[in-house]
Amino acid sequence: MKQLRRLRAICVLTAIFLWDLVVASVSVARIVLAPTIRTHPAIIAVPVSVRRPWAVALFAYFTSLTPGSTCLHVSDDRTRLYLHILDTQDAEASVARFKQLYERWILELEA
Amino acid sequence: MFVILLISLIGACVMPLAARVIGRGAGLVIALLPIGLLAAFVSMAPVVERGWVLGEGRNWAPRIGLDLTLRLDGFSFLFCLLVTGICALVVIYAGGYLTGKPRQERTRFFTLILLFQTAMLGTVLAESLLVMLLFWEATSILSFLLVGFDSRSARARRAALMALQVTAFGGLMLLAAVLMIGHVLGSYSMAEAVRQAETIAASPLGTPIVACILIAAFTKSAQFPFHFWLPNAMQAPTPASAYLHSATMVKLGIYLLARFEPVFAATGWGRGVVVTVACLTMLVAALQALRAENFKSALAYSTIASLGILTLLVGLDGPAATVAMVGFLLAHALYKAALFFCAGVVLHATGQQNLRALGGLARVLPFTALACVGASLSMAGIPPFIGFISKEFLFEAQIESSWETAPLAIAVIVNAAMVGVAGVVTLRPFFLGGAKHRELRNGESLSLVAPPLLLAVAGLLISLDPDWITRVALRPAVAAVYGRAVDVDIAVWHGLTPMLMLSAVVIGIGALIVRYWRQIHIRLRGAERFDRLALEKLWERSLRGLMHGSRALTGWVQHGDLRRYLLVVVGGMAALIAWSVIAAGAVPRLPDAGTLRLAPALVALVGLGGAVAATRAQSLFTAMIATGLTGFSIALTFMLNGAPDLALTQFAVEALLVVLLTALLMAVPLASPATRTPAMRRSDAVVAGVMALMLVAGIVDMAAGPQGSAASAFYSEMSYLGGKGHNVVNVILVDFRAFDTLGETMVIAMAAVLARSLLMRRGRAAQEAAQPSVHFSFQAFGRVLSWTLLAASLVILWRGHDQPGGGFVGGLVAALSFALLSLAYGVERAERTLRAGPLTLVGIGMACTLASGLPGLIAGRPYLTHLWWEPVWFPKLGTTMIFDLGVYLVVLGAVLAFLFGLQREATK
Amino acid sequence: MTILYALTGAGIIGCAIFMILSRNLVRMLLGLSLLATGTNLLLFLAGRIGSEQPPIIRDGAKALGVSADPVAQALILTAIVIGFALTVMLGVLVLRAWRSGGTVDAREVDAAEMVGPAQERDDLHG
Amino acid sequence: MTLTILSAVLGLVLAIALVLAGWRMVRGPGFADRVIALDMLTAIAVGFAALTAVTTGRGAFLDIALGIALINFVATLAFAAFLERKRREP
Amino acid sequence: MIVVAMVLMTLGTAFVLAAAIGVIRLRDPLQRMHSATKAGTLGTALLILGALLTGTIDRTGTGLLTLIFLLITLPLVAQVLARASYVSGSRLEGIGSDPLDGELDRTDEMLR
Amino acid sequence: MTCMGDALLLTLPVLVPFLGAALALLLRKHPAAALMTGLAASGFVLLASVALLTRVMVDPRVPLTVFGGWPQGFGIGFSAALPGSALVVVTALILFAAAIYAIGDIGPRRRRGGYDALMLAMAGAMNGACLTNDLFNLYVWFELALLAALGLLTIDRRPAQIDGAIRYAAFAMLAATFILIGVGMIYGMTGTLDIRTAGAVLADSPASVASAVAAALLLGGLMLKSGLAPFHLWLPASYHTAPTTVAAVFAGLLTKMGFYALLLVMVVIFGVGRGAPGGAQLTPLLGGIAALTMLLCVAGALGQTDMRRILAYHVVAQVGYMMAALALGTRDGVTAAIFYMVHSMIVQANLFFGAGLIRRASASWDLTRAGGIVRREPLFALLFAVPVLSLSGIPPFSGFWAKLFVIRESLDADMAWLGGVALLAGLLTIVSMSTFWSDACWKDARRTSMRAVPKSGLVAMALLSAATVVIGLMPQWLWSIAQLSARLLEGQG
Ligand code: NA
Ligand code: NA
Repeated sequence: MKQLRRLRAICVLTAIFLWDLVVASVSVARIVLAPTIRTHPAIIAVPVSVRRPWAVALFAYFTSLTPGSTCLHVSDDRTRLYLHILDTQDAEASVARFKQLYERWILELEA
Repeated sequence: MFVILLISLIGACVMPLAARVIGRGAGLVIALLPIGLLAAFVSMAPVVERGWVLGEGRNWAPRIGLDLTLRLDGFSFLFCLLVTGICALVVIYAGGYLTGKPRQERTRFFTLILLFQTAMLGTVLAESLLVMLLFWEATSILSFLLVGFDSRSARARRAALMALQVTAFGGLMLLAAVLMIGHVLGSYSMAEAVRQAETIAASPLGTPIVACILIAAFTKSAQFPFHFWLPNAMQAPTPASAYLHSATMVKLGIYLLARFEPVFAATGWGRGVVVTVACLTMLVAALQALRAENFKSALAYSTIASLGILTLLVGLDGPAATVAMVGFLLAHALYKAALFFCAGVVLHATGQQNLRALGGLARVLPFTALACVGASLSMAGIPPFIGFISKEFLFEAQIESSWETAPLAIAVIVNAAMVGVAGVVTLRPFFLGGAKHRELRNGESLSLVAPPLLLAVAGLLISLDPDWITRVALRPAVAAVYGRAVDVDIAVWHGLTPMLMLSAVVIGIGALIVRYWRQIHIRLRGAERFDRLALEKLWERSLRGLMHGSRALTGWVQHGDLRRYLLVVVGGMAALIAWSVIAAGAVPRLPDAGTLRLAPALVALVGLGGAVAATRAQSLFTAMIATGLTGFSIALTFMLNGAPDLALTQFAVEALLVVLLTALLMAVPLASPATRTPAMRRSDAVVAGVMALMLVAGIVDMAAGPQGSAASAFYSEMSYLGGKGHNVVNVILVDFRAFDTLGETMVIAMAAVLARSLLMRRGRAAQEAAQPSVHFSFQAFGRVLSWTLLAASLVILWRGHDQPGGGFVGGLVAALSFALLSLAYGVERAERTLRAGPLTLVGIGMACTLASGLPGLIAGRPYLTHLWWEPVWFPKLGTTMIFDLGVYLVVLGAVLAFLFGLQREATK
Repeated sequence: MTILYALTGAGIIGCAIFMILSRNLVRMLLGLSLLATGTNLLLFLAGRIGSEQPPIIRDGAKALGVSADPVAQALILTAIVIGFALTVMLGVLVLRAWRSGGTVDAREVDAAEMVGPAQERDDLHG
Repeated sequence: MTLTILSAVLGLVLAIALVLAGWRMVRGPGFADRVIALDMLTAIAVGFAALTAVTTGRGAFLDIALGIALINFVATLAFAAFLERKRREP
Repeated sequence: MIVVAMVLMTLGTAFVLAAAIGVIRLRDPLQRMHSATKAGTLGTALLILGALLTGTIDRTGTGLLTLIFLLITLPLVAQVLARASYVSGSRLEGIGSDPLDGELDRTDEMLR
Repeated sequence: MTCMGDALLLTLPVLVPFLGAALALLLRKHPAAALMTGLAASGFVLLASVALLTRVMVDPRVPLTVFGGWPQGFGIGFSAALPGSALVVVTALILFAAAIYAIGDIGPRRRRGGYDALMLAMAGAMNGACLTNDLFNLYVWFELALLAALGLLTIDRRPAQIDGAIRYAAFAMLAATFILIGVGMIYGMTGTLDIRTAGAVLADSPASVASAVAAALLLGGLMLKSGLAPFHLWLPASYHTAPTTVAAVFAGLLTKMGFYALLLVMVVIFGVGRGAPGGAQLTPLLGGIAALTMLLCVAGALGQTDMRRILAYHVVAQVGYMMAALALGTRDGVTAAIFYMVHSMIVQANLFFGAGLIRRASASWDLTRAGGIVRREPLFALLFAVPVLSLSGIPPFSGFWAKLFVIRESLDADMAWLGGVALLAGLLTIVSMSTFWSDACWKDARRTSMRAVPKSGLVAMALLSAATVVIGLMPQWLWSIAQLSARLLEGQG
């Protein structure tokens, strides 16, 4: 049962990964090709719930795909991710999205 | 004669050993050798007497034109008698003279003297000019060793070097002359040269030949302006001076001149030069002889004067001159050797050489005084000594020759001076000045006084009964030199002749000189401008100038600035190409334009742009990135033109360069302030641009030429059928041209050895380096990625024979996998993962590569003939795989040697 | 294309020479790396260009059809690796020079040109 | 045929991308800009490999594509590591 | 099928070009990094996919491996490059507050 | 002798050193074992090379092997045409002597640094260059020799060595570039890398810009390798920093390897002396290069007091003589060049050996501080006199004949001026070397305590001195080999 849950998590993550990749690329392309470059970059800290190192790495990994976000740094105690966001208006919303979209499934894997 | 030479040579090596065993009497025992040789020559007298020429030839190196031919004619015979006879006396004398010296030194001295005897005999017996040259040079070297015998003395060494350098200069001139004669005549025979004197003189090389011969002779015989080495050579032990620097070696120049008289006579100017040089020499030498302060140098200058007279006689035409030359040669050898012996005894006894400090020795050295008197009378030309006869001949020759009175006048003056010197060196030390020396260091002994006495007596006996020597030695010698028999009539009394008158005048003036020597001497010494005539200062100054000039030149050329060195190279190369192209006179061709493919063109231009940017980059990092851009674009270019293997390798190399060079850049400062002035940069740019243009011209012209390679066609055909591989490039690398790859593998291996010896090794770093600070994710994924790369490298290695890949790229990718580990976790971790040392990998790889060729060799085929096995359970197995595996291991090990070392150094 | 590539290769070599003439040893090193690159491009032209087909025999075929010249490629492959080894080796030398003298300026790296008693102290080895 | 033409055109586009990336590599201004542009080259090179594979019909070029992906990735990481470490020195 | 292939290839190339333009146009290294890694890599992936779909190449496995490897390494490269840019003191345009300040050492002056 | 025997004989001079190098590398932690490996491999190579030479002399058919068993011209071939096989013997002799000398000169620390492997690799490279028929293969051997040389040069890690190595490497990499482009152009023009075939093709085609450029590139590149002025600057800036054994091997082998290749390329490919298109235009230039080298480098030697630097300059000056012989453009000129090369290899190595022993005895490389050898080590002084006299061109040593041939052939080729320059340089050499010997051996030692020279050094010197004397006494033997070589080179054997 646990294996099955994990399999499902992996599938979901892969799907999210591919989808996010396309979205990220398209949005970057849109920004780039716009007549004037208008970005609102920010660095934000994301608290991490997963504990295992590989899980943290996986979380960091997925956050680096989403539209214009990249994990800059993982705090030494692995409790926070620091992300660079290419174009964001609302940092809080972004954090929530990461936790909701990825961390949930990674927790599933970690379990 | 070979036998004689051989005996002489072997004897020279063996006999002196007696000096190790025997103390005092050693000289007498050793003298048996020259005496025996003398006897051997005397036994040939009947042959020579008849005017026959004894010839002997051995093939030595006929293809070189070198035949070991010897010839004994009258002139050689005379020299042989002198060389062996005086050698015997010298050896006996040295036996006494050297008592008190260590045995080892005595042995050395005797060896050198006897070797010298051999060399002299060889020189005068040689018929082939090349053989003569060999022995001639040997005399120079032995003279060098003898002059510098007392090598502790700086003066002796300086004198020896001077003698060597002057005579070696002459030797080279002789070499040139001999080779030119050989070129003109096609033969190195001396007889031939004499016979074809006219041909030689008339050839375009005539002038240089004669000039070279004259210089060679003048240096050897210490003629002006090369005379200065001889007085310095008196640093040699006295027996050696007596032998080399008066009796024999210095006469070789005369020998050479006499032999080649027909040749220089055939030119319009030869005689003139010889006579002029002789006269100058005589004057200078006479003057210096009067100025000389000590015994030996007075004798040395008088020797130079005598050599001048001999040269003069060779230069004069007519038979009388020849007769006089031969006669004087003999007379001089006898009395001058004797005088040197006497000087030696005095020096040995008193340790004092200064003529003004010596006096009254006749009482303590009676026999020496006696010998000295005898020899001096001969030198002064007082009848009935042999010197008188030779002087008569001299004046006769001058009167009979076609020359005007100037040489005659000079000869008179010089001879008068000789009388004076003879008187002085006899009277002052032995008879005048009271008893200055009561205590002697060494007294007379039989071996010390017998030789000079014998010589003095010989001088007297010969002149009293000249028949035998005339018949046996003089007449044949004259005949040999003059080319035909000349009636030689030697007698003390010829009646009242003009020659007698001249002799009387000479003796008269000489007597005056003896009387007023002190005044003349002091006066002349005071006149320092005469010092300059010695010319040794000039020689030394020019040598020093040469050294300084060389140093300055070298400093200018070898300035140490690497940039200018390389500029010379690149500029020189560009000039070389330009010369080559212009001189070849070919017109550049253009290849077919073909179609322009835009994308590849753009890619190539990006590469060029990267290179340009690299030259302009301020920071080294930027320069490196720009360089990388170029490498990358060229890799793409390879790929776009059907060269996937090249592309892959180039990409791998670029990546590894990044890994390795960033380690270097980690250590050094990145900012690179300008090291060149704008003007330098401009000139560098011009040179680089010209070089590039030259290359474009060549490459474009090449590409326009016909195409088609038989090798390519063969490889395309045989790669699969013969090499069992689809990837032709790889089959070339591991099979067709595997030997290149083998060599290249060795190159990489040696680079690894260098890296390992220059860079820090594991365990040398005191503490474990801290974990590198990298992104957490990098460390999380690093290991798995590294294993991925390693696996990929094995796949690349395995598939290489049929698809792009192979040992090289495989090894590079494997190295990258370790690079990844070291970047993520530090170099310690990467090294631990490898377990074996990089050099061990390299060694194993080398062994694999080398061994893969052996089965073929064992199977009786050439090395690196690959064997294949196609079992049912596996596609194919071949020794190429072992080969490629070896390459893989070497590349991996080598890159890791660099990687680990550089990273350790960088993080230190 | 040949002319363009010839110009590119020679141009790279020209730039490389310009860098080699610099007195900064690292710059010189990069120049030598460039030099190898340019040389390889020129060598590539020796085999002529024209086909994009790699010299790899197609599956099932016994011989190579029209393709780029394999010999030139094999030579360049060797040259690339040798050039790499040389470049890296020079890098090691430069690093050592920096470690011992604290400079990468060729004018100050001149121990070899200074001969004499000064350098004799440290060069006796058993 | 259309495929060949398309490949040529796409190749040109890739070449232009190469020019742009090259420009950034050379101009900087920071080391980081240059390294990032360098990483961009990987994508371009792999793209070229794929296009060449299409025009020649040879899979060998896809092998190269994989090789490039594997190899250049390490170069980027090495540069990144360099930037990380070099900062500690003045 | 061939049409799909051609479309994918064109689209991929377009992405690569867009990424290159982004590398030129965006204002700081971190922003350029987003463009270079994400758009660039996606473009390449599409290009490979298109090439595989043309049917002229018999190396589907290799192509897919390349694709997967590229996609897997992409976020990693992005993270590492981002951190390297940050610590090497790159100018960050338009960043208000920086929570990383004090957490991660950063060169004061941009390495250039 | 069978074909199999030929293949083996031709392979051994390269294979044995390489196998030895691999073994020495694996054994590097055990200096004694590495030493034995080096010694055994060198000795074995000497035997093998003598066997090869004997085979060549006995049977007029030139032995040939094509590695991989491919037809001639399609694989890399080794052939023992005469100059090559004679040089292999000399190389082996020098390396064997060096291996003996190294017993007393190369300590465990250097051996752990890979000395033996490097030296053997260099031996293999030299032999490969002498035997190969393939132009690119020649390039590979040059690179191998370079890498091995750099490794040996820097084995003590002293700053001077590093600096010397950088200078050396910079020049060598330029040289490699020139040579490589030249080789590539030859391939591009002729479609072959086989030296003889390429020469034949070029001889049949008209002069072109490409062939002119290629000729100049190869000439310039090989001039760099052989240290011909004005491209010699690297050599006096690097040789003297190496350990004695290494410097001796460099002096004996490296520049000669370059010159041999120069000879090969100029004569066989560009037909210098045959008036073939391609290289003919360079012939007049060669004389100037030779003259410049001789005079400039002898002057360099005169301006120094450091023994190693003096000798380094002489190394280059001697190459000038060889170049002079080649510049004559006649077959006898080539013969003289080959003779000179063999003579010079032995003598130069020996001189460095001697300098090393003097340094050992007097603890200084500086001539002004050396001295006292004659009294302390008479045997050594005698042995050392042999190369000194030979270099000075004094009979009956090899150098006399070597110089004589150069001058004689210059007369026969109507280039007497070149012979005159050789003569002048010869005089300066005598001045330099007589001062050298006198200062180093003859004068009194500055210091009272002198160390004894190792026996191994004397044995090595005796070996080479004996060779010098034998050549001097039997010049025809070597001359015949050289003459035959020249004929073979010009393709008339
Ligand atoms: Na006469
Ligand atoms: Na007269």
